[in-house]
Amino acid sequence: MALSREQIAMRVAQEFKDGDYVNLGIGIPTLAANYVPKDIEVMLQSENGLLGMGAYPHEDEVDADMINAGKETVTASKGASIFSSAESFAMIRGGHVDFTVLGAFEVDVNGSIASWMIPGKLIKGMGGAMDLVAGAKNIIVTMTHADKRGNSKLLSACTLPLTGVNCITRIITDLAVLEVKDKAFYLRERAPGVSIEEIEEKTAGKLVVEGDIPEMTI
Amino acid sequence: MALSREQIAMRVAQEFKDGDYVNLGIGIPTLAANYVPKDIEVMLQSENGLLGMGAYPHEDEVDADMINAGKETVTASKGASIFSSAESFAMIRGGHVDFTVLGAFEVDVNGSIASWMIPGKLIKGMGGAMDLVAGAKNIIVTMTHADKRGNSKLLSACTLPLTGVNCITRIITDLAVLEVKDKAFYLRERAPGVSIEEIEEKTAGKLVVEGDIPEMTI
Amino acid sequence: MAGFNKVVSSYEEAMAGLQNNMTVIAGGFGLCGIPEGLIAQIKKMGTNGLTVVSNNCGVDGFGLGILLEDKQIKKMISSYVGENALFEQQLLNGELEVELTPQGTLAEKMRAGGAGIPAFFTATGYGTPVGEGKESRNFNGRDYIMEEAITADFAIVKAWKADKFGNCIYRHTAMNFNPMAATAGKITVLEVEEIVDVGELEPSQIHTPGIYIDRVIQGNFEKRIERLVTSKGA
Amino acid sequence: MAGFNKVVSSYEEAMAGLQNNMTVIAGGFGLCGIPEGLIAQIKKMGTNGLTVVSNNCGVDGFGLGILLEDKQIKKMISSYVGENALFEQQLLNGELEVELTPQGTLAEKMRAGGAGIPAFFTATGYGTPVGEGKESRNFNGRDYIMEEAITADFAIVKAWKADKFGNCIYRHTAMNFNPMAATAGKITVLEVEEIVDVGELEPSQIHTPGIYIDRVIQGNFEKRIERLVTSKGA
Repeated sequence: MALSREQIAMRVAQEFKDGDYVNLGIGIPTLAANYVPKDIEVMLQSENGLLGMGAYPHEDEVDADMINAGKETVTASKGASIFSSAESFAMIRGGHVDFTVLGAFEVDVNGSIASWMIPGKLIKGMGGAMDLVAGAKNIIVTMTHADKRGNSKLLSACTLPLTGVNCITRIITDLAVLEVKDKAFYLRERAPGVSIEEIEEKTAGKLVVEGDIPEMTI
Repeated sequence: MALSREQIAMRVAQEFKDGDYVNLGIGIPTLAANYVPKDIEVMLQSENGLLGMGAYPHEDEVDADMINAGKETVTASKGASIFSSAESFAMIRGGHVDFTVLGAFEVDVNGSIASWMIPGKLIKGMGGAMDLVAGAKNIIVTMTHADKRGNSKLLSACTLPLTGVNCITRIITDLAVLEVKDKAFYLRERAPGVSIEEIEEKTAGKLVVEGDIPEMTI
Repeated sequence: MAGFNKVVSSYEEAMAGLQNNMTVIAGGFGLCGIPEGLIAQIKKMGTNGLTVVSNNCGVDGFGLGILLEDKQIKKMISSYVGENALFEQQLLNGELEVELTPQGTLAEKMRAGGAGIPAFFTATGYGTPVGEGKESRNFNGRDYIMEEAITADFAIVKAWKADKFGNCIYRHTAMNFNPMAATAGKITVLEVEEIVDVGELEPSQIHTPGIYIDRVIQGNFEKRIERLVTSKGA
Repeated sequence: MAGFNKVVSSYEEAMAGLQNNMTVIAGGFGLCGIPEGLIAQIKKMGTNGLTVVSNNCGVDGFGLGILLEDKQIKKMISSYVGENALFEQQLLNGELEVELTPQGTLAEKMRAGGAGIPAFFTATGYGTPVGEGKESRNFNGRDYIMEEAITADFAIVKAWKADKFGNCIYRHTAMNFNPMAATAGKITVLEVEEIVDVGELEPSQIHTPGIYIDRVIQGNFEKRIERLVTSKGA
């Protein structure tokens, strides 16, 4: 069965290694912070200038001067550092952030991603997404495998305006974990109870299935 | 009579305006700090990362972690700020320092300056001089008008490797104050008792003498 | 002798010289760390045709959003806009122009403007609409685009504490774009919560040295919260 | 689980992985703010063929100067050298290569290296020997040259206080090149005067966030003074 948002977030959290600096986009990526394995530590970077993002504040801790990149009130964890936007993106652009997790409208077999603009709809802007996909060492895209009408989001070539080119190597959807390389999606894991046939059917870009494809353990 | 080093420094200090941020090179420029008029305030920038350089320390104030760009022990004045070398040169390169005063081997009618390298002698490096001449809003060169053998240092074209091109607008020597424009040195003031003829004789580049040339008041 | 005393006593004085069709860089991220009183003064002055460079354009009725009410803004250079219905309406009507710029590129363009760097290369935006019409170049096997610096006639900046020299520190994540904005204005105006005595700020802990600051004014801040989220329980 | 604990207990561990012919960026200005113990460890290791990027090369017998004694340095990238007779001798003998770089350009090249900016334009050095062979370009009526970023296999950095995460602050003008050096190493090693508890450093006052730091070691510093100048009298 397709994973829930929380289950996708759980699977994402399994990717983290002890000592990783991680930037989590809005939505499912942010949920991953709740499922970091107990035996490792990761530190969250928020691109408005906070390394060591903590939990949401209790009511008596709320401070208008302490927000995250989603403009939500937040706290700083012990050992956090705070700095300017230029420093924050020096960190991101310079490849010092180990992991970025973000959502997308489309990803293609070249590792290109479209996530910020749908022509004909109002354009709100890319925020830090273009910098993040250009800068992080490892990028994970989380999204549903297909849209609500069943159209695949894993394409031969993105149709929407791009956020970045040749930068995505790993995708975690409600149906599967896939690696992007050699102009194809390599199926690595499938959601419990989801068949390879269903994944093939919902993947428009070239899909490679090699050997046994294990089910994810959530 | 030709000015002494101290007198050149006194004349330099007359150029400063209240509220100027000033970077002073090693030698005569540094002496100018002693002659800032009593009715104005200037703040000294030292390019190793100190804005608000104070006096040399008393013996019991000496701190190895507090030095100036000449690597001398120094103090910070009240209201000083300390920052990285990148920030310091952002300040310089970005045109935020009002005045730079530095020495030179040669200056020419194009406002180009040679101050860091004499071929055949050991090359020690340009330090921050190239950044300073490229960045400051106003640059004053202080030097003797001619070298020890009587050869002019104010030339049609510099012969030594350059520190910067088209950047010098004002020169204060032991004989005169000159402005550099329209491919000529414009004589503005002469040292007390120094004749225009002597200045003409010791200026190899084109010299323009317009109207009365007052004597400097030191 | 004024020396380095940059404190002004009125908002009129703080924003004196601002004229129609000028470019203004504003610090802040969303509603966090914005120079509230300086924005209000621009509204009061009615200056229009402005190009405003800021990561966002506030919300309806607060922050830079209030400058939309009388159509004072001609063009926004931002990374993320549209928290705000009036913005959307003016954009669709063609009354407002937007130049979307990636957040990190925007921060770096401001820093470059203040630091005398006219242009730099970044991988951000290569191969996307942001890279269209810009020079691209390969360094060490990777493709980059050239981005040019941004400077402005005025920079309006918000800090926590400043001395009269303009030396200042920012509080928590209200720092954001303010340090770069401060360096990139021909005239930089700083609005602060508190003016402290010269010497009170530790020299090596000053975020923005006073050399970048032309005017300092003490303000009163509402500090509206855009998205209040709290943890429940202990 | 090591988490973010970057503290190592020996200099061997601190400089593990340094090999012949690598590039090393070192913080410091003259003898001020130099990682004394890390430099001594490089001497002890006898690693040679090194390219060293640092504003200066120390003096005879102290600072980076000690790496000249056994000819460990192949090339220096600096703005000012020659406080030091051994340096001069090796330079004249052709045993040592020097790439002179203006001080501000050197600082910016390190920052760019750490910030993922492969190249930038600066007016510094245009029309001089520094600009020879480099691309030049006119922006808004002024000529600039293109300078490329510097990165290194190792960066060795000196700070005052750090926590085990590598968050650190510098003391007075011992900051200098250290913050940029810290960002530009594939492996960055930080030698500090004092290791403090996590949480002791105020987040917004941290000069270099721990994300740039790979290893932290507590050192003992001689802090030799290069030019002692004092004021007489009261």
